[in-house]
Amino acid sequence: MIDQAPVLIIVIPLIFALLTPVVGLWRKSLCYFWILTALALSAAFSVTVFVKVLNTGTIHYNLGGWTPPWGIEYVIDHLNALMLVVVSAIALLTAVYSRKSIEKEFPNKKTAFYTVFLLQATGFLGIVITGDMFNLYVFLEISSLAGYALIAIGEDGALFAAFKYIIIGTIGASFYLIGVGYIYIMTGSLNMADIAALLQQVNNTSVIHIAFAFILAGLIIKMALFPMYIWMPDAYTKAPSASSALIAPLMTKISAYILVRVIFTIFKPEFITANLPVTKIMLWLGFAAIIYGAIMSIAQTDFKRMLCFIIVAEIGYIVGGIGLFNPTAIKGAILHILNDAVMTAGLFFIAGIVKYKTGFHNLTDFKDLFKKMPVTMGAFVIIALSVIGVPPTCGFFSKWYLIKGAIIGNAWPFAAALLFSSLVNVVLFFRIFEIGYGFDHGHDSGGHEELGSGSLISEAPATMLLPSMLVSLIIIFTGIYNQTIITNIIEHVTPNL
Amino acid sequence: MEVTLLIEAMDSSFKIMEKAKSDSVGLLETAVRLTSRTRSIEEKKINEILKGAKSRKGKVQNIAVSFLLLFVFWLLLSGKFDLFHMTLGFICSLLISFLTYDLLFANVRVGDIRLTIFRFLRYIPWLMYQIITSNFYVAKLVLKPGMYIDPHIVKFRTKLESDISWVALANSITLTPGTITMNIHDGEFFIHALDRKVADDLKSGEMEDRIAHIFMEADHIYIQDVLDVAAIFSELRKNL
Amino acid sequence: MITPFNFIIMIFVLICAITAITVKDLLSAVVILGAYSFFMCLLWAEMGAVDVAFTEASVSSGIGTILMVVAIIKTTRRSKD
Amino acid sequence: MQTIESIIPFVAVLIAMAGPILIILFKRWPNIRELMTFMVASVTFGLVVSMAPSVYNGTEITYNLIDILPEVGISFKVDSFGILFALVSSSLWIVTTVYSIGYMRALKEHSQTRFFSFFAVAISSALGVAFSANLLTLYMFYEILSLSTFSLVTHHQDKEAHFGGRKYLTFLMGSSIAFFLPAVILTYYYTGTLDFNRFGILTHSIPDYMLVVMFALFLAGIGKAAIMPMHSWLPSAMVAPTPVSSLLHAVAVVKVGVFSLLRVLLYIFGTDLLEFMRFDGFLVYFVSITIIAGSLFALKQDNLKARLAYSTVAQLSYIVLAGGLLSVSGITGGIVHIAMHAFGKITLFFCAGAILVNTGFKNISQLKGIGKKMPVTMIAFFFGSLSIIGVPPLGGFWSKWNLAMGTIEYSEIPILVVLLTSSLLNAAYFMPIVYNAFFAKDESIVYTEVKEAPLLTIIPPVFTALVSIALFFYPDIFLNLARSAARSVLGV
Amino acid sequence: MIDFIVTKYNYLFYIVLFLIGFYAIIVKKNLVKKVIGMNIMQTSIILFYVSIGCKKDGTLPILLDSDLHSHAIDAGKYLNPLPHVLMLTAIVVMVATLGVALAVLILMYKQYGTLEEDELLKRIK
Amino acid sequence: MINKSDDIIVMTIARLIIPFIQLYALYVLMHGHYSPGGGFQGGVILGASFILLIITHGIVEARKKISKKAITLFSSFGVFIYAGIGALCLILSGNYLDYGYLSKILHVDAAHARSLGILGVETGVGLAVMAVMVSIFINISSFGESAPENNTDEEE
Amino acid sequence: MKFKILSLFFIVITGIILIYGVAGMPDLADPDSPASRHVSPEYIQNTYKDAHTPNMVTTILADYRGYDTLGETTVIFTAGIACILLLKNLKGRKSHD
Repeated sequence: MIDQAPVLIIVIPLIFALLTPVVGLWRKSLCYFWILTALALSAAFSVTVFVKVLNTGTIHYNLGGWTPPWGIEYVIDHLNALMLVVVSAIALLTAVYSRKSIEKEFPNKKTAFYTVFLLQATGFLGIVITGDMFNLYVFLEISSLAGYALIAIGEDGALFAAFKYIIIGTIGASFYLIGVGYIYIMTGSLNMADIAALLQQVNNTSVIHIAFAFILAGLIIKMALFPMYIWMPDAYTKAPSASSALIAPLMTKISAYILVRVIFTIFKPEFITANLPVTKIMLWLGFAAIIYGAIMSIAQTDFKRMLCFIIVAEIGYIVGGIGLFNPTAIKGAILHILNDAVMTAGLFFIAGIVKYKTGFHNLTDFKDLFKKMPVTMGAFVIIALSVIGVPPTCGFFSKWYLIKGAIIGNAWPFAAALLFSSLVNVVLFFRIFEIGYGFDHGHDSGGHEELGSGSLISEAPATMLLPSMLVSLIIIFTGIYNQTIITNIIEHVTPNL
Repeated sequence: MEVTLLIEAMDSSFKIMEKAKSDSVGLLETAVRLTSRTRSIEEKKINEILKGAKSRKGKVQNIAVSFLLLFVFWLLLSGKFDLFHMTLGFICSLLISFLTYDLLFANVRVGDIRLTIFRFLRYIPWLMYQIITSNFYVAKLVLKPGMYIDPHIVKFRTKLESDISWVALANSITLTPGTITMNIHDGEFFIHALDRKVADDLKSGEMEDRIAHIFMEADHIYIQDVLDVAAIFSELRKNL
Repeated sequence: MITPFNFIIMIFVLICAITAITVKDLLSAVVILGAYSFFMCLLWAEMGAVDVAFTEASVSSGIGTILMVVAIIKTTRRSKD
Repeated sequence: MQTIESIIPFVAVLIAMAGPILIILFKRWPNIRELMTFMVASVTFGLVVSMAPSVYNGTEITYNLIDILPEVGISFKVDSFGILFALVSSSLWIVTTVYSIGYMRALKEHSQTRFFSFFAVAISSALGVAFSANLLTLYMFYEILSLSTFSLVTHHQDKEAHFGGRKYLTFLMGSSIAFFLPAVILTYYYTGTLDFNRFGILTHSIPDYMLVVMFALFLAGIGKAAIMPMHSWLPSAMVAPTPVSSLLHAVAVVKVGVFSLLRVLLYIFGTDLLEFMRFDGFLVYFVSITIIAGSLFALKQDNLKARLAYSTVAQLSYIVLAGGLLSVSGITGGIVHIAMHAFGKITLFFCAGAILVNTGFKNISQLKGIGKKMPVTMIAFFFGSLSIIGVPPLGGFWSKWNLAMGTIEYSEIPILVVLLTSSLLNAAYFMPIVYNAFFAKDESIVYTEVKEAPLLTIIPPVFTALVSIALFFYPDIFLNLARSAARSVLGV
Repeated sequence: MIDFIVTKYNYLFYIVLFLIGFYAIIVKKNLVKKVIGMNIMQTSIILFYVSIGCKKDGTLPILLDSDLHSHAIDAGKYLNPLPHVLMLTAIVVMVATLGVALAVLILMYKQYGTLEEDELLKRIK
Repeated sequence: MINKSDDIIVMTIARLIIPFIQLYALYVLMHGHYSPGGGFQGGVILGASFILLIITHGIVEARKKISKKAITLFSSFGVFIYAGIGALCLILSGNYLDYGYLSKILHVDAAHARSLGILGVETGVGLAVMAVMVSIFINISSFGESAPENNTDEEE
Repeated sequence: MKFKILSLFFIVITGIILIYGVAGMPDLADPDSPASRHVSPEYIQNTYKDAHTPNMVTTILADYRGYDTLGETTVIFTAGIACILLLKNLKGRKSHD
């Protein structure tokens, strides 16, 4: 069974998703536990595969028993395995988290929602695990379609946001498809490893350059990098909390993962540096994204919208880090993919809790929340510190590597942008802390409450609280053990430049 | 030898027909009575079907007939006659016939299906002939210098009763150049005709009669039957 | 090696595409899009991709057009561009 | 030099860090809660003291928790410099705890649980800074300290606290992220390590301009040291309750700032490099601006706590002088001033708090004649101010003496003048308070029903004042620790 | 130049269609028009792939009876089937996207009463 | 929601032609091995036949042929057949979707087993595509109006 | 109008880039192009041997690349469920017409 574990990561949630409507016909309330089972199993198999990869190295799995260039294969190297664990874990946490918010936001659509939710997770996992260019497209479309639906059921304005997302997402997918076609016409293969080998001969043709450009453009659209971010803030802001908690951390990060894969596995680094000014472009795009995201996030009054612009900036970190093109920065960028997924998930969890409690997600809705929900806000503080980049949390270390990489690459503006963004994050989050802290401008504080404060506390429901706390713990532990992650996992995927 | 025998047989039959012809009134009355009785029985049956209280026998028969039709269609399509594909075809046809037997035979008088098909096939050449002639007519009409067309809408109530015969009539009318069925509303046909003559042709009701004949609808069709047969035999006799 | 048949279909495809995005009446646009799909599928069939052509004929110019027509009936036919 | 591996430094930090758990657990029973605080503080102090003898004898205690970057981990090292600071902060924590209990109860402050929790976190991070073996660990605890004290500074949650807290955070977080962090990363980039080394880890091979940049970044980044352009958070942070102010200005925050700065200067740059790059000369003159200006600002203040705050700004720069006066006496004087100033200044703050608790007065002009009503407090205040001025029968004398010696040894005579001027200024802004308290009489202010402050707010200042006196007669512990640190740094 | 066009006319044609679709997506204000443009764009990509599969003198990718049992089938005789397979998938993806897009469109019309982008933006505000 | 067509011609012709369309759809589905066609095309044509039924006879009549529940079940089980066949191969100790291993239970050689596997898979695809196409059409067409069978189920 | 010109410009740029890419491609219907040389011949030669199915498209679709097709079916399924999710139970929505 352990040999089959890679495929079970995808197949179990897929089959469970297919049967969710049937379960829903029978008992609506079971759906929640049904998808929880699926995601838990999937996460368990992810961990199994992860451990196996750590012990034995890259795993290849041939679907249908056909050898790679003819059939589709899964290639699970260290990066894949890590991403699988991250994605399945976040999906599981979000699933746990979703219960109450679904019950509140659309109680009569539970079955369909959970089905789409699970399909979304499946799509993400499928993207991560595959070793085939076209298969990636298929799963990209699964996750996109599910994402469109999950976003469209949100609050007022979500429909238009979702429509924009559909249009732009389709353009992105089409660009990717064109890129794959251009590669196919020059190599005749769709398997990533095979393409990587074959590309060596045709590296210098215009077709391959254009193919790379289009794949890059498609991914940039999907990951909402600076000039192409326009679909993102609306979509994630208006989406229901459970959906945004799933999509916002993962969609952009997975696109970033594909970018890493495309650059380092398919097109070798030599191609990137030899032929095109891609790294320069990426670096400056990252720079612009960070600055723009930082500035725009200050201007927001809506918490989720602010988070979206933070994501814009964080994507700038990752892309810029890859654009720096030295091992340290790439290490940082890859680490940041992981960290940012966890952090963003946590932040959107918090946003969902605030929405659940107050009905809105404006910054002002945080008023006095420190008093009302100390545990939630404690988790929030830790996550926020990680976004800011305070040492024991994981956000610090990716930033550390990125800045060091920027110094190595003599990219001082980028380093400055990273610091600038950190400062802006300080401003952003401490603004919220201040609101949540409840400064009383009217009258001097007296001893109005001391021991009776217990009655004021109204924590979020356990299903929402637990994932948030877990995320904050994960943040701290990844921070402390980041060296383990880097030496055991990320070093294996960082190319020798 | 055989020819003479045949002629004799014909002759005798012709005599019978002559007799019948001379005795036509009584015969017709009997025929009408007969048909009306059978028809009332049939109508009851249809009503029952329409009401949903289908008799088991009718259902089985419907399924069987539609299965046969579909299976033949399958064989035509498939062209593979090995066991595996035949089985597939069998299963598929059976499935579809179970699913759609009430669609294919919604308003058809069960039991007359073979005759209907036969008559329908015989109707086609006539229709073709009609189409060709009216084609020429319309072409003449259009090509003549000066506009002689006189478009107008003819409305008439048909004596046909089942939807399938309506459709057959409507399609026949539409197929014939110069006339187009615009709408059917509760047995009233609204037809756009290009010319007075075309409309008159339509109103003469020959086409309607023939279609009624196919689907065994209006009372007089049985008379028409008898007349038909008589005509055939008289032809035969003349030739021999 | 532009075969004349190929070329003719291409012209049709092009005309349909341009018309579909310029016609102001959405219903017409959608129906023209169906025609576009159909010509496209002819083109593919001509190029030997029968399976793709078949699928396009049934999926895109069939179901796709139906869906769009229904959607337009449910919403509005008018458009400003 | 011997090195032993021991988990004690980590445990000390951890226990202090775990204090809040106990405190929150017992939040419904204030007495048990405060007992817990007290116990945690005592245990921590005990642990620190237990390490002191071996360190005093020249052993270093190290402990590596976990590697978090290549060659850099969360690791602890207790050397003489660190233990000095740890001793000061952990002992004063106990005193401050006692004092806060009295203060908070007397004023019936809200959210006391939060207050004590964050207090514990703040002290534990100060200990962490003291024990950190590398720059990253130091940076980490430095940031935790900024964050945990934010809640303390804004404890009142009113408008003033809001703006004070905002300023506090802007300066500290802003400077540490914008300047300190890049400086740390640059150090790591050029040397590949961040471990403190007594000869410094930066070398001449690094381009000169980069050294200058790094020096500037460190100087600006360690905003807690309150050197002149970065000082203005300190007076604004006065909005905090007095125990917090005493914590900020005497024990944790500012001392962490100067401690970190000295650590960086002496153990990252190294005395050789400082001398070679002529950073020492720059530093002493740069810092002496702060010394003089801080004292002058202090003269102007009417608010007692604000005056103390500006005094702190000035005094901190004394300590920083150690990084510029690269001689045994100079460095010893600077280091020992951490302890001396802490005991002196905390006495002053305790007294200010006691006055506030008792009378509600915050301004100096309101204090005329108060010495008659609250003699014990004001006498403690008197001794505290004497210690700050550096008058012989008090501990402050030793640090000033050593610094003065240092200026002579290092032949920076102008700095000696600065030191003396500053001492005069110190006297000028402290003595009038004491004088007025005892001898002046203001008819407009009538202290009705004013008696001595609550006992719990009196004992601590008296105790610290006594310690200050004791330190004059028995300064050996601190002096020797500081001297050994200075010797090891200078390699003599 | 002529040679370029003649040898690659299909690719050029696909680009023209792609740009038409792209134009509709970007410039047209009506959302249905955008969907139409999306459709055209995706179809053009399918055309591109199908063109990849072309092979001179190749026949349909269905084995002739004569080749069924022969061991060495001449691959040059048949078209390249792989792009066709890929495009089946792409077509299905296309119609799936269309379905979701239309669902969103209808909902939007119910909610805001218009399908023009500019009016919609006004009404959302 | 779509009501019964009032045009008798359309209705009748649809009625007569639908069985043949459906049979043709199944033919396309089953003969994907030899001629163009397969699950998708067959499924779409099958779906189209039901859509034709809905358009001509109204949704109420069409519901008798294919109820809401049936659509849900078909779309689920259609894909499930596909994934299930793959999982069956997994159980039979092959890789996922390795139909060759189906020969263990079908008692034919691997190549035939693959052929049969393909057939099974195509059937699943056909069912799913049919059900989903009908479901999308019904959803889009009956949008915003009360469903004819409110009582059957609230959700699906 | 400015927007229109800008987007036209953008589209033209895209077109030029695409055409530049086309310039390097093998000729249309070139039997020696990599796409016809590398993987597809094996499909053509083995399809009957492996799966007893003359239609290569079907074999590749359902067997060699069967996983793609599974994904594709899932796409359709997703679309169906998505429509159900979006269009069900709309009592809460207000309508304008």
